[in-house]
Amino acid sequence: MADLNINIAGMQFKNPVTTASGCFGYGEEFRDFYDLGLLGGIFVKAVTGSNRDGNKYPRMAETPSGMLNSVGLQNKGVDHFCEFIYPRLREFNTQIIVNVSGSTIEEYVKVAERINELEGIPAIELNISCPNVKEGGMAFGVVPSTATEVTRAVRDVYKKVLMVKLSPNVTSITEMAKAVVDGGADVLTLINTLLGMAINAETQRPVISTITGGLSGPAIKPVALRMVWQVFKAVKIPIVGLGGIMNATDAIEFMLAGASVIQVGTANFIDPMVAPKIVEGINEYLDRHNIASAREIIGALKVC
Amino acid sequence: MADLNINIAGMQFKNPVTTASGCFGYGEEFRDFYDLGLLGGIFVKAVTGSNRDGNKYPRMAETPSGMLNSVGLQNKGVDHFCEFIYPRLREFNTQIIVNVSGSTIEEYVKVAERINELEGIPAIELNISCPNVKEGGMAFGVVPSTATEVTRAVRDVYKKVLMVKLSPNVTSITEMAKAVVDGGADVLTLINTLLGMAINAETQRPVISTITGGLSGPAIKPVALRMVWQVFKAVKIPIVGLGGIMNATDAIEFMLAGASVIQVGTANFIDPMVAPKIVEGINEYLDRHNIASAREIIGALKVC
Amino acid sequence: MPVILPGQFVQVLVHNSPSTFLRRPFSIHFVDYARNTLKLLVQVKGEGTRHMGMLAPGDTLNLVYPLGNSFSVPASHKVLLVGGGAGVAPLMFMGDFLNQKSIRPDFLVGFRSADEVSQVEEYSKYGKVYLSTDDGSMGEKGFVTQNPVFNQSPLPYDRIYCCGPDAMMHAVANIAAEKGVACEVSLENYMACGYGVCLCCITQTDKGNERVCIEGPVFDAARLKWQSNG
Amino acid sequence: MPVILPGQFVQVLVHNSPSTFLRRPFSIHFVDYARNTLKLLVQVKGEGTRHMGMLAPGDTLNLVYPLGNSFSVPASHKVLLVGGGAGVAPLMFMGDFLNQKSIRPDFLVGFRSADEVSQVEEYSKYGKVYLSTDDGSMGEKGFVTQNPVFNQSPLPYDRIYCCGPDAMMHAVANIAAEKGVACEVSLENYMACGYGVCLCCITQTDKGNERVCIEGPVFDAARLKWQSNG
Ligand SMILES: Cc1cc2nc3c(=O)[nH]c(=O)nc-3n(C[C@H](O)[C@H](O)[C@H](O)COP(=O)(O)OP(=O)(O)OC[C@H]3O[C@@H](n4cnc5c(N)ncnc54)[C@H](O)[C@@H]3O)c2cc1C
Ligand SMILES: Cc1cc2nc3c(=O)[nH]c(=O)nc-3n(C[C@H](O)[C@H](O)[C@H](O)COP(=O)(O)OP(=O)(O)OC[C@H]3O[C@@H](n4cnc5c(N)ncnc54)[C@H](O)[C@@H]3O)c2cc1C
Ligand SMILES: Cc1cc2nc3c(=O)[nH]c(=O)nc-3n(C[C@H](O)[C@H](O)[C@H](O)COP(=O)(O)O)c2cc1C
Ligand SMILES: Cc1cc2nc3c(=O)[nH]c(=O)nc-3n(C[C@H](O)[C@H](O)[C@H](O)COP(=O)(O)O)c2cc1C
Ligand code: FES
Ligand code: FES
Repeated sequence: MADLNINIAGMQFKNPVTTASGCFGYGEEFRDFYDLGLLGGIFVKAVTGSNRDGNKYPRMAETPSGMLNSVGLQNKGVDHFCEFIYPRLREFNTQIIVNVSGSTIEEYVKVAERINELEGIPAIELNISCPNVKEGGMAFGVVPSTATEVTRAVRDVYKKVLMVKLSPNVTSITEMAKAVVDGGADVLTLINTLLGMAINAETQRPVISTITGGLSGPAIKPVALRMVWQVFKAVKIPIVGLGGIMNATDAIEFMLAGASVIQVGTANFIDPMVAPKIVEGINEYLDRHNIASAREIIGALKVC
Repeated sequence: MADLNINIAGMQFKNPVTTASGCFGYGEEFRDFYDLGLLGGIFVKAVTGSNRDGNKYPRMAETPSGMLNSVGLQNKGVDHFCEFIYPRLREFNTQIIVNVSGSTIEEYVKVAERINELEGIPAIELNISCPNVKEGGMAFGVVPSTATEVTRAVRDVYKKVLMVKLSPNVTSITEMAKAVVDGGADVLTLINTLLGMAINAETQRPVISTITGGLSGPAIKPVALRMVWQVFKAVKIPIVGLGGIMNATDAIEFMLAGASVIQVGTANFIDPMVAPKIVEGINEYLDRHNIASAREIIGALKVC
Repeated sequence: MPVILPGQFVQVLVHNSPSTFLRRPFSIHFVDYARNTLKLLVQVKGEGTRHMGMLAPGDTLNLVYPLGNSFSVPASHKVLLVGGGAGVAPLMFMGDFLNQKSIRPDFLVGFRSADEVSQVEEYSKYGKVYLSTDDGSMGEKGFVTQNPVFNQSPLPYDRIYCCGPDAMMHAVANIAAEKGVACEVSLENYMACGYGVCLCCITQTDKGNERVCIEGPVFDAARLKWQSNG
Repeated sequence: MPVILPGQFVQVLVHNSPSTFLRRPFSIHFVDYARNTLKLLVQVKGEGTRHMGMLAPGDTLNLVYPLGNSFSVPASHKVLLVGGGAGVAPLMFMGDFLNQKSIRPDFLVGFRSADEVSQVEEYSKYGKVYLSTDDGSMGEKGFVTQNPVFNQSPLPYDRIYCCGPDAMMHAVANIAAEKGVACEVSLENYMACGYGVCLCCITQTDKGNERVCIEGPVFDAARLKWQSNG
């Protein structure tokens, strides 16, 4: 049994396997499948300043080795979260990180302030990369100066671990990474979805109501790995890596590229048991390769 | 039998189906499979100012619903092309377009000038989007001002149809499109490959020699469709669309999104007969939908 | 097997189909606890269902189940089950379930034409069967909504349970509303997860966006704002 | 069937394997024109070959063939065919081909252990067989390069044809070079297309980068710069 503990920005993860925001609800839905205490952590669904209905149906299209979604941050807002959801989350024996979204800097700040008060929530993940909302969302995540600005504004009010989730829809992911480091981020999460589109040739219409949506799943894994690797070489803060992770081998690839912790997103839809299986698989891999600790493979890619 | 003729920038294509640069050699290899006269056109492998050996082996990695390549523009240079390859291309009864690449503006200009002299080559496709060469290549295709500059420099010396092939590795594809329109492009080709990476977890090494490479195949289709659609709405010049087209349905999706002509790339590796099958399939689709001409579906996506 | 109720569904992992990335949802067609069997009734629509059609006896299938809510238990014995096409799937299970509660429902099933009609004798074990085909090649000609069953006034039912294509369910729900009969429909929205975490499968109801996979697939028709589906 | 020469290969489309996107190359193991059959010898390595292993008699396979060049026709009768693991595949075909030219080659085949050894009697139809296993569980112990065949000086062969893992071919090529015997090797580089258009499969030779799928897979070992392969 290898040592799976990972410590980033002072946060202790019992293993590097967490679940991605928007792909795991508030965790509760998975209690029927397994003990959530098996996970390193859970990134819960985006929370915004107030209630959002999200986008119109249809919100989903299957694509080759992936899917498009345009959920659009549907959630009941931060007040509802604090009052009704937070108390239930506290029961889980794993790290709970809240994904914070918004349309304006004020909204991000408001949500972050509220979450800051919640005991037992050690970190937020600032989602400046959602492609599925008209204003805000991805807009903050594709221009370095605004990314710095929103990060700094949240940094000023948020006292615990500040993670910022980056959009892959940019020319230079390292420039974006540096911009949010400048703004005071403690940890970087990458990547969110790629902006894509699906068309039904028979009806000659877009498949999803918003025409374009966010592409996730194994299709984007090569892009995600590349970005994790580029950012790992460019900045000094820890990386949470994701994008198309379906099994332990994929997870290990992300760690070799530089991720300290990984998130499992779309894979939860294909196999609800996948996350604990990945924990198991990482352990087996480390044992088989005689590696004592998961920490040893972070960024350990051999490139010469 | 529907009318499959497409006319863009004064060039006549007998049908919208062409083959992508780097995925079809110089066409000759496919003569054993079918009559190249069945195609709308052929975009031949990149030609540079002088001989290039390309990158080291391994140059290829399979990925979910796609592949990474890092061929790196291997070719014998424009002199060799004009002397030995061009005469053989002239025998094909289809449009031949030469993909022009380089590391400096001077190199692009030099190659374009030479190709300009060749009778029977109605167009070049300026490749400012190759992710697999150290200098030049993609660098020109991700910064609007340099994209305008290289396009304008080539425009000054090249008198026939100037197509410019864009990189998808940018924050705003419409901005890039407008930049090369400003530079004098007649036609836009999109997209080239997405920059990606593959890792062998067992050996803990990158799979390809260049660490990162270009992602192609169905995995990138949603991104390609989205970019074609965005650019179709943003500029007035015709679009050649590609990225993951495997069959006639895919081709029709690109045309609905705004492509006048489509290119088949990676699919040629899976089925060498795929391009003429797509011509057939487009014809069947048009007949089945009682559409008289392929021109009618260009940009015809219904979005309300 | 766990306790399964009529109206619930399974999520099927389709092996060996390169273009089928997500699981595919199917209503539970029948459950036989004694024999430990669960039946699905699958219509071939695309690649996923085509590959399911290639399964051989003895092959294994990876399922997540039981998912979703279920049809309500009716308070009266006057029940009509309406189904169209592959949408008839859950009716057999519901018929058996009602019989066990000593209710013999009427069935109204619609198909495109005679060669698509199946299992009519099976249904008649559980109740009286009315049949419609679009082309009139068997039973009444026309859509189920044109079946003479609906000409009766007042309708001799206290509750209608309906599943099938959206347009059909909407039309049945409209008739039920007009005639003042309670109606439950089982929706077939596109799903990614099937267990409530992705928020892709929503339908608009009087409570806003609800998840068809968790709050549904069965809804009181009166609560639905149909325009949102598709 | 078209004319096929030993050393040529096929590109196989692997159906129903979601993670196998590209075709998979395999040497042609045997051709029987009379019966119109073509044989492949496939070792299960990953998902593609695992799915090929699940094929049943009568299943169809989509092939592009024949691809690549072939082993040269030797000028003398003193020929050694060396193969290791799945790399033995083309040797059977070459043996038959040589027999038809009235040449009885010697075979030297290497496997990891006795339970991987196959078809030794088959080879002996075409020539004398020397056998090595890494663990000595059958034939000589050690790599093929340690087989006593290579202790002879001078080597009683005018030409060696070799296929197998890169390291093995390189080692055999080195011995051949030392002993002044001409040697041809059949490379197994990663391929995307298999017919010369993608430029992915290159190997460095005295002429620069050559395509293994077109200019190869068979190369005169003396022309190769081995360091480039992997
Ligand atoms: C709760 C639920 C229960 C269902 N029960 C059954 C059942 O008992 N028997 C049965 O045969 N089918 C049932 N379906 C529908 C079934 O899930 C789809 O037919 C199947 O997923 C199609 O998969 P495919 O890969 O073959 O087709 P695809 O290639 O995915 O699609 C083929 C065609 O069918 C359409 N389509 C696919 N899924 C849906 C959908 N959910 N809604 C509307 N159109 C769709 C597509 O737009 C496309 O035109 C149910 C669906 C849901 C949500
Ligand atoms: C010209 C040629 C002829 C061949 N002839 C035969 C033959 O007759 N019989 C036979 O069994 N195999 C042969 N091979 C090898 C065969 O193509 C691979 O084993 C097969 O493609 C693996 O596919 P997969 O999906 O099962 O494995 P993958 O999942 O693709 O790979 C599994 C493992 O095998 C390694 N691997 C896969 N392909 C290659 C390769 N080309 N070179 C080195 N390592 C590789 C991968 O790195 C990985 O570790 C030949 C290859 C070439 C190029
Ligand atoms: C249905 C769905 C909903 C999502 N919602 C959110 C969200 O609310 N906030 C967020 O930061 N990312 C969201 N994402 C993005 C994922 O967290 C993740 O970044 C992305 O899907 C890539 O990882 P994957 O390929 O493992 O799914 C969502 C993704 C999906 C598929
Ligand atoms: C092996 C390979 C070589 C390529 N070489 C070139 C090239 O020389 N010039 C170029 O503009 N694009 C090149 N491309 C990119 C393709 O032309 C095309 O833009 C890309 O592959 C996306 O299309 P596809 O998904 O249909 O393959 C190459 C692609 C591949 C896979
Ligand atoms: S399908 Fe995911 S929430 Fe219903
Ligand atoms: S495999 Fe494509 S050139 Fe050889």
